[in-house]
Amino acid sequence: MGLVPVTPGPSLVDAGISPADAALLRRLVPAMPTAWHRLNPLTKATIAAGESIGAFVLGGYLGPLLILALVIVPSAVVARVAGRLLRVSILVSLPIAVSVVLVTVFTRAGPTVLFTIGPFVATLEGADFAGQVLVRLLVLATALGLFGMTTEPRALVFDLERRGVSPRLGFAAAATLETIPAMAERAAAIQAAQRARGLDTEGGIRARLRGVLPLVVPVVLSSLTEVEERSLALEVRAFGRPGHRHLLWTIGDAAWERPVRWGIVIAVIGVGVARLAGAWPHIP
Amino acid sequence: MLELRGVSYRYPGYATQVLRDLDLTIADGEIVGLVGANEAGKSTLCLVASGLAPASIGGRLTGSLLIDGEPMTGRAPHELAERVVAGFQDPATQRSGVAATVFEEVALGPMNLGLAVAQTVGRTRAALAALGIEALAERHPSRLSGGQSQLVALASLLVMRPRHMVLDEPAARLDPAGTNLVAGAIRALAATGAGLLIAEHRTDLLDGLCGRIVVLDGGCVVLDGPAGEVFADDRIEGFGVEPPARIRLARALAARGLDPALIVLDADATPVRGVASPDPAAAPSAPA
Amino acid sequence: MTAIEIRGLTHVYPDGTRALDGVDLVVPAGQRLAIVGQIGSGKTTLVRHLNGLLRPTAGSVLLDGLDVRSTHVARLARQVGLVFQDPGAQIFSSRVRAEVAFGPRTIGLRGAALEAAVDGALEAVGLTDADALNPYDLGLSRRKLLAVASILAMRTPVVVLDEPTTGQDARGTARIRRIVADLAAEGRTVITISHDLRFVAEGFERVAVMGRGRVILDGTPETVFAEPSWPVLASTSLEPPFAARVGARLGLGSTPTEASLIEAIASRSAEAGSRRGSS
Amino acid sequence: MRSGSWLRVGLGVWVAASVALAGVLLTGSFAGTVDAATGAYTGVANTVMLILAVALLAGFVVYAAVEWAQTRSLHSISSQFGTRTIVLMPIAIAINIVLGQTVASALKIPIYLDSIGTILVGVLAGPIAGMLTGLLANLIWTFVLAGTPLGSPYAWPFAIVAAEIGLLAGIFGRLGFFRSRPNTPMPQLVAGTAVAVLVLAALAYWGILPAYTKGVTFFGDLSAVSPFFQLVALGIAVMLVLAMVGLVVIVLTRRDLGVAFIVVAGASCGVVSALIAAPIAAVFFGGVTGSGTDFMVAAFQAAGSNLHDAVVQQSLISDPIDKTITYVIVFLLLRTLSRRFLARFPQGEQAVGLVEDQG
Repeated sequence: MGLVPVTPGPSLVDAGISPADAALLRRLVPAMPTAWHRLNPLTKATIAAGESIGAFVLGGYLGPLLILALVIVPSAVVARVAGRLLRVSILVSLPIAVSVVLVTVFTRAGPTVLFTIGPFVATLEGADFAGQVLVRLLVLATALGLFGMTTEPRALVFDLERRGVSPRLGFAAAATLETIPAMAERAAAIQAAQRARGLDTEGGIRARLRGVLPLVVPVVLSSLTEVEERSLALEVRAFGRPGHRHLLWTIGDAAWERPVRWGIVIAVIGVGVARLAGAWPHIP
Repeated sequence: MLELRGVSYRYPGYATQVLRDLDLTIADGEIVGLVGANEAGKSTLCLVASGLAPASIGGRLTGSLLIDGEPMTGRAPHELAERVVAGFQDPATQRSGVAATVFEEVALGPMNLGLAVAQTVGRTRAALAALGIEALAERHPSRLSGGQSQLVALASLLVMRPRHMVLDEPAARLDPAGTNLVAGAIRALAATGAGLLIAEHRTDLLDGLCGRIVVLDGGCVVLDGPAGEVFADDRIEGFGVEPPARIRLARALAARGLDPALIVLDADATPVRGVASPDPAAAPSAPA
Repeated sequence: MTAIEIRGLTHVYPDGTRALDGVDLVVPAGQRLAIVGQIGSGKTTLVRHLNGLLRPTAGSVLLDGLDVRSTHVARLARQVGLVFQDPGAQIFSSRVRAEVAFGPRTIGLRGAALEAAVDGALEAVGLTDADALNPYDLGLSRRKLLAVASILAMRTPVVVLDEPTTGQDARGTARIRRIVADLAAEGRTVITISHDLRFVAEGFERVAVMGRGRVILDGTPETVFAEPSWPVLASTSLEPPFAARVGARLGLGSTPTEASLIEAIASRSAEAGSRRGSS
Repeated sequence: MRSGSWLRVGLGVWVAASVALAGVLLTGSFAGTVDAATGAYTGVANTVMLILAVALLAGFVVYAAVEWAQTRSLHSISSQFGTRTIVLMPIAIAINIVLGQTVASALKIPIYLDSIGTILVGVLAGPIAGMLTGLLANLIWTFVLAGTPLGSPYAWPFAIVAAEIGLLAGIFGRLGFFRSRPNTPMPQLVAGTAVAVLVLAALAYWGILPAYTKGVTFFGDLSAVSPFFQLVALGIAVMLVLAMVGLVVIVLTRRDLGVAFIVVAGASCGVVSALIAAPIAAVFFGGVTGSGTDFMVAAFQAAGSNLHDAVVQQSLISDPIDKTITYVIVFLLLRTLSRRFLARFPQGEQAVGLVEDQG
């Protein structure tokens, strides 16, 4: 499905723009090396959401594995990120996978016993349930990982804005990218400042409890100061003006992508309702 | 023309008036320096003169802000954006945080105004050229020096084509290299014909750049006149304002009974060699 | 009192940047030292080694002969007080007085001694009558003075001030100059990082110029700001103080402060006057 | 409100009610009985709570859609979102992610503390802003941060829980639960604390304990319940009593009745969040979150609860603690804030009770 050719590049209104400016605007568009990258961000988001919800709705092994084999892997190959995607997805889902195995295999009541270690009894039903959850987690991690690696968040935000989502919500989403690393730096700097005033952060629980407010309060207070200054700087640049904005660049949306998006949504809801109503055949 | 008539202001949630019955006029293209001790009301005056107080911050304003004779009361901040803009100290918080290139950062204002792409691109190019930072167009806004970031912030204001710009200590957090960059940029802004109100402690930066200096104390304008006169006025030290180096040195020389003309500085406050060298022949008749 | 010895100090950050590259610096107790240099020359990294916030990659830092690495950070805070550049990084109390009391209370002061330390610090920075206010109702300049007070109250033998004069008006800078003088008078070591070279020339007896992680020039303001040193200053994008430039232009030798400049002119004129009188 | 808005609100409420009814009928939750075979307690409470949350969201979406149809804009919603609130959102989300992890790792106890920012937005900017920030926070944590080390592909299913947390915080903020009440006179202090303890006891008795004692009243016949659960119920009861005694001591020593209000608000938000989060965790992740609480789920399952109940039982312990601590932190934060900030947020002054004459 991901191999269909995509219309050429972003749509540029060439009315009254010099060739040099048009070239500059094209350079602003994030690099999109492969056909998969050039898909419209909303399409890639719908595919990622469809894959992950589909895996949960289908349940069992066959459904999620089919999604993985027939959709995610080929798309990752087309997008030339297959290797990195696998590594990152495994890394991200490892902690939760270990917990799943420990919790479900050993605690799920079931007749067939595989083996026992001390008080814990490993049952086949437990292993089966754990297996299903693991497969679902893998689909979730790879689907979203593929989306993250092939889509610039700003491209998604601008695309949603073009479709009518208010630019202010788009701002809140896009601004998070720079805010989080800055917040991490600020928390580290504040912890250093408080340790410089004798605050002991490695001691017992009482010492650590005493360390919570001297860390949390400055982080929040300095963030609120930043909110104040950022708001004024944005207001001065007409941020508050309601109404449509002409964006410098947007990602093209091919004619066939809209039906594909709606198709995915309808398919997932269909299977979900069928499953709830019990009409869906039980596949392993 | 930007006018403040009989302006008093207090912040929301507070009873104390921070500005008290203050009048100030800034003609088109005029460069006015605003000086005064800390907490004399400089930042508040900048917020009121740019309309952000009360339009964005709230609080209580009596008197009125007029631009070209038109009262701005009740206007939303974005309606003021094409008339008067404000710049602040910290380059980091003046970045939108959503642009991946300097070009898109500067273009944010015109885009918010709803301009067509061609117009936005044209204005952005002009603003970058006016401040001489075309080379930074495709750099990431968060990976610049303090001085460069401040120039990008000033360009992001200039691109709104405002008739007046209010700058609250634009060079306060910069190192000497950054400060020089911003001082040069301010001269470039002045050349574009926009009226400038610049709040700054270091009077040396304002000396030679501003036609007029306004001194603020306790929320009132206590001195307002040509830069040469105000800086030479002995009362300004009482208002917590330190005169520029040339005046300090002249006074120190006079206090030692020496001729103040022994040190002559040219326009941009660099000492001129030779003229003041105390060569016995050329030395004026120093008092015995 | 505490003497500081820094031998061959090198520090490489996790991301590979070599912030310090073999710094040697001995600071006798009671000395007023200013560290100058462009952003990124390693100034802040260096001072963060004094109170153990950063550990050396190579070389050593000794406080009174005791290696900093062997002492716990919380205890080092009793010896080296560090005032950060951004006051927002520290303030968390809802009252000025409580903020100043945090440092001394953490290192164990209680009761009358604590109150005396707090009062003394508030007095030094001129915030005595503002002690019931919320720190964020003070302007940025007084918030910076509050951060200084919260370190002064800990009465540490070594006090480090990172860019104390940024955002201060004339009165604020004068007050900080007085604090530096008072601390030195009590025999405590005062180290500052500053871009304000006039404040450095007037308030400090020794200037260490840093460039790319090394001390590239070290001496009194007279030697460091004299014309022969200007190329070294330029290499770390520093401009000598205004008075030094005027003095050099008038061929009066090294005049780092305005007072020394006036003095030089006065003596030059007196000399000219006497020569004309005798000819 | 103008006639148009009555129509919107009416439609929104009607849709919410119908979705709730359909949800309950579909899952047959009201017939909640003790499962005869394993004696497990069919978690009536949590499925009802989840249905209510979904209904609320559906009602909100319909309200917005009708307003869009009427006025081609979402003014009544977007007007709540001044520039300041919009700028606060990414910072609140960053606070959730960064501060939550730093403090949790500093305290080294398995609590999440990842809703400090959302609660702050709710209290300062109002219920709808809080709800939307909660929703956006989790969606952004998954979609916008996908591919970055900070991103978490498992955050988005809990978006609805975060929305509920923001909404409740906004409501409690508007009702003044976050107000500090310094040196309240002694009689009021005692009365207030007594009421708080009673409310907490009721909340524990009807909200938390039923999940552990299999619907048997505390003083009733305990023999039918497996000894493990008796122990757990006893443990929780002791913990709750200790918490209440601690609360009384703190309130009396600090003479600030506000502490009582905030603990009640925090605990109730904790219970509601636990009930909503439990089914989601069970369905999507088999009750596993990868954090320390997984071992509790395992222990409950080992003691005979089915997956759903085990997750409910676990979250009814960890969520109330986590949310109460978060509410207390936000309460102490607001007490430190100067009016300079509070006055500039739509609900800032109201939340902390500083409403001065603006005139």
